[in-house]
Amino acid sequence: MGSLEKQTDPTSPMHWRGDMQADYFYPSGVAGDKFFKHMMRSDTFLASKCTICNKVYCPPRLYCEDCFEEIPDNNWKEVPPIGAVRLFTVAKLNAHGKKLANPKIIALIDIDGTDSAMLGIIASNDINKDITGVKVKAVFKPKDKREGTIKDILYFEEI
Amino acid sequence: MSRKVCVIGIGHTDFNSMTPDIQWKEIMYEACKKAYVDAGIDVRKDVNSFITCAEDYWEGFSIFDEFVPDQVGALLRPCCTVCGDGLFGLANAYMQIKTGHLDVVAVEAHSKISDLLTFGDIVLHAFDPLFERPVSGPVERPKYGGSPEYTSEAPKPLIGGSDEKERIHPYFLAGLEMQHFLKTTGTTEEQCAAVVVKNKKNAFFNPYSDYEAQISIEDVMKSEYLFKPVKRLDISPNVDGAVCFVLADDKTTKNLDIEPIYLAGFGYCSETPWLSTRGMDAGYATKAAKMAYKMAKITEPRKQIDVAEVDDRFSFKELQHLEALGLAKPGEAKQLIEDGTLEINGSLPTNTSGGCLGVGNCFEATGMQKALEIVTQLRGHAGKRQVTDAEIGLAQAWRGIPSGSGAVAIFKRG
Amino acid sequence: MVKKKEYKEWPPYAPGTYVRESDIREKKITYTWWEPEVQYSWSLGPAMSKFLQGLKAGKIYGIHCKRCKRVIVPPRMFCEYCFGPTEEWVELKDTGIIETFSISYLDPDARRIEEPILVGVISIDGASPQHGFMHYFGEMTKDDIKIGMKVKAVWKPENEREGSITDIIYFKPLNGGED
Amino acid sequence: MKEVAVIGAGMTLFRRHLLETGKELSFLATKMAMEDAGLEKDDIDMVVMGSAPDAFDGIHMKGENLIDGSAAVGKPYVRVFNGGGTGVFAPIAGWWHVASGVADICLVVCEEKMGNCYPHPQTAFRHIWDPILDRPLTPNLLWLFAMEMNRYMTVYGVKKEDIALVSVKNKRNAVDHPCAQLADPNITVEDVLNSEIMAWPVNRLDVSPPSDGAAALIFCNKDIVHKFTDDPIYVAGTGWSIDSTMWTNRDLSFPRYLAQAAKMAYKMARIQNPRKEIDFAEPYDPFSYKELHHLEGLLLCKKGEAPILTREGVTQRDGDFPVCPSGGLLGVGNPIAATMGQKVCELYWQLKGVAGKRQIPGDPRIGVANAWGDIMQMGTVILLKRG
Repeated sequence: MGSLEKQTDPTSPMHWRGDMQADYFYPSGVAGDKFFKHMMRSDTFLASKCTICNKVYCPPRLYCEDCFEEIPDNNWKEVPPIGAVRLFTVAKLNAHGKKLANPKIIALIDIDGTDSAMLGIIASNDINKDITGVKVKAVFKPKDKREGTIKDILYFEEI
Repeated sequence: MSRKVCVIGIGHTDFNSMTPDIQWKEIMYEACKKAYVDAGIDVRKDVNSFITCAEDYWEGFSIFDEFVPDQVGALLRPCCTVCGDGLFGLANAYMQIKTGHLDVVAVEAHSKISDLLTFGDIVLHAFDPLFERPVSGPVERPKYGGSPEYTSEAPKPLIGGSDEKERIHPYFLAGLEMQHFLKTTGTTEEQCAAVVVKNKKNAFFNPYSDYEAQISIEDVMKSEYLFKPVKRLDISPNVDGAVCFVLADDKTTKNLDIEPIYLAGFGYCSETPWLSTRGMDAGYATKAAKMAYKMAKITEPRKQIDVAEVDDRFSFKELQHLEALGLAKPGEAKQLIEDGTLEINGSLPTNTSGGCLGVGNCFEATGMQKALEIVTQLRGHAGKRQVTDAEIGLAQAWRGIPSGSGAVAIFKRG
Repeated sequence: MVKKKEYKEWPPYAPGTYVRESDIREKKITYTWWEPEVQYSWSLGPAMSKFLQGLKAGKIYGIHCKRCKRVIVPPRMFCEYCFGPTEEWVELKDTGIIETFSISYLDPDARRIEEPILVGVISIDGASPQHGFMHYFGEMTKDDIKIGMKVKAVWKPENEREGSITDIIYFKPLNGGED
Repeated sequence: MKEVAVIGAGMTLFRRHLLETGKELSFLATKMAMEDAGLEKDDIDMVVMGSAPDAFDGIHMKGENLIDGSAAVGKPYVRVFNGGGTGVFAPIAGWWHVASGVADICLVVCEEKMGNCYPHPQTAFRHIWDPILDRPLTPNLLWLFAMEMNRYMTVYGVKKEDIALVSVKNKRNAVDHPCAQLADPNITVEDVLNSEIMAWPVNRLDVSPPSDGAAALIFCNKDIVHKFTDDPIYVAGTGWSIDSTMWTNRDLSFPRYLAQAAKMAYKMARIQNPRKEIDFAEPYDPFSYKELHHLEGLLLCKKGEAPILTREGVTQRDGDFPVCPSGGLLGVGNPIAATMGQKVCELYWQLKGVAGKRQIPGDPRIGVANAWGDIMQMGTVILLKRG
């Protein structure tokens, strides 16, 4: 390796343990704050629509990523928490690379009335079923337990 | 007086699943030293600028850039980090040389991923923190170590929310993307498995690879579904290694006793980070290729490109990228893998080095490992995996899950 | 291209929504919490391995760069000045001089502490000038400490050393700190 | 090789916490710069992102996350990084995108959300240290700068009173900056000296605050600059240089890496006598002594002379050589990379003569800004000039 001395003694110290632990606090942003506050009160989603290209975003955005124009307040609308599964997979590994206690179905769901999809867990007893195109609906936490995060959606289930 | 940009030196370490005997500094030193010796230059006198490609969390430092200069030879010289794949670094080196103010630029990229113990959690950390990441599991730090083994009994109802104990591995996104690819192109899982077989076979002829294996399509098909339709063997395993390139303008190159390889063009592009609105057709590769072809004056990529190294961190990605790059028509890649076109002796040799599936996933060094193979092929130094009469080669890399960014570089023999 | 917006003064406005600490405490805004798991095990490599072994044995090791005529501590396998390999280990003294120091009233998480921490850089005797490392100082007060003071390492008892920079507890004044 | 002009700049409010996400902040700053230049997203060829540690925002590969806020969806986009130096380095990268002829118009966005790291960004700063040699000693970031300040004071005999003057000047200057976080029209040297000691010799008011914020700049090729303005501002020179990782193996009293970077930039700008030829400076001032240290590193005065210039009022906004007319980091705030706003954007605004109440008198033709990064080892320098 270009140096004149190498490790030859396997009993010599080889590693040093350490971390980069820190906890994180993410304010929801201007658009996210509206979306989450709305979801704390009602069982629907908010979407925002670009005034130029008419693309409807859910989760809503402050600006259109294509046109790069701010979306005004009067271009926001309520949409039902319903959509069709575009893509899904059955995940069997946890983040540590070990087997999940229960495999989970995770899906990209095209939200009705929008041009966007949301990532969600699908509750199902049958992990072998092809659920492409299946209509699903968000199941929320009880209103008094909601905290204003995406975790207020417990999962999506087949209608 | 437009300058041309040449590759005058390449250096690399072996790629190994673990490198417990050397520090991150020493792995970088090895690759750089070899590149400077290859170029026949004195780094402390001749190199004007240095670029390292790295991301903090892969390395374990809040500011990795601090820990770079000594081992790349950049003491009291211009040096910076490009947070991206090595090909992004090459692109920026190209631009630095083109300004006319810097003549020789060194680009280094490496993977010391074996230093990282919580790989899955770090990749999850790249997902959008508000709308995507929390879907994977609890926001509280999970207790690792005691995860129960999965049994094949009928699973319990799957409930998200506060009773979750584990976070889902971020590679679930590859499962979604692969499903999209199979559906839109009509490719089969067997055809993707053939990519694994080919790349692991090619790796036998590559002295620095780490994951060569002699396996059959059936072996791949029998490996377990981890993120259906992604199976265990569809995933490229992680590897440590470093690569360094020295680039120079053509005038400087003339004074060296070197047969230069030209960096004829590059392109890179980013799609939206939102999974919510991202197309899943590797549009980043299409746009990057368009930019690179224009710069390198390539009009018919399939005919003009003699050898290609495309990102194959998941088996389907090789086929998807070939189509996105215009090297195969939409839906055609599946035929190319079946009819042998992509083999070393085929008409479009692809991932002759073994790619990520055969060499290993080397993170920010992925594109550099691919560029390294192309330069080796164009120099005619590829030994048993040498492609005959290689004049123009393409290297492409993607930034991995969950990004929608990628880069392309095109090299030409002098 | 679109029409420019003309303003007399720049920046013409200051976009952004200020959030006070109290807004967070009173949950006037929504936010998401996340605790990542970020653990590492860095390889030491030959230089650091030898250095830590040395500390465990109560010794401070440096290494030579013969081209630059430097004795380097902390050691490394290459010289950043000439980019050549280093070789030949040398056992340095456990004494040195204070190159610079600080008197800290903050702990690592920026919380205030009453009794200040004395910390600084020590140039180690036997190494090239201004070659050393950071450590704590003890057996001196914030009024005694000064740049140029001679100091000596205070080691942990041998059976408590584990091959870490903390095998040295702190540096104390040598001969009352005078030259 | 192409000459490079600046045609637009923007920045957001700087505060300890902002409601906006990183991408929304990037959007707001970018939008302001686009309004200035009269551009739409489609006019931009390439985008450079400058953002410091991922560990602040708490997003791995944070550059990827910020793409849509930086008008970069579907465009070539790259993030460059060298710690605190990024705020001036990102525009340097923007310069080479255009100077190389690869891009005609390049947008540079800098973003930082330090407030995400909870309870204090210090937690992320713990991990900038060497994991084997330094982290076991559980160091605080301020120790570094306290040690450097002490060395500087001791070698050149600088008094704390003179260093406190920098804080006073910059926090007063910041009163005229609409984005400023810690402006104070009535602050005195005594206030600084009497503020609590954090890590001697650093007092609380010697330190710039952590902030959220973003800034943006737009560069274009000289050949097309006439489409945007009749009074262009050009990049005159750029330089950057890095010193050894082993900060305990070098003398901290003088930033030799910055001198190296400055020489590179001055050579490009054909400047022989920087103090005479340059009209004003925006040196990086995260700590009060750093402004002085950097003035010396930029070769704008002799070693140890900067405190004297400060004491004599030379560096006041109406002085002979204005320094940090924006209010600097000490007054406006320190969202690491986004300090491009009061460094490079400020040069542009001052040279254009649109800095309003912050405008320095006379007719400034050329200004210099620098930033400082990594573990006291990175110097980045940019010079802008009137066309």
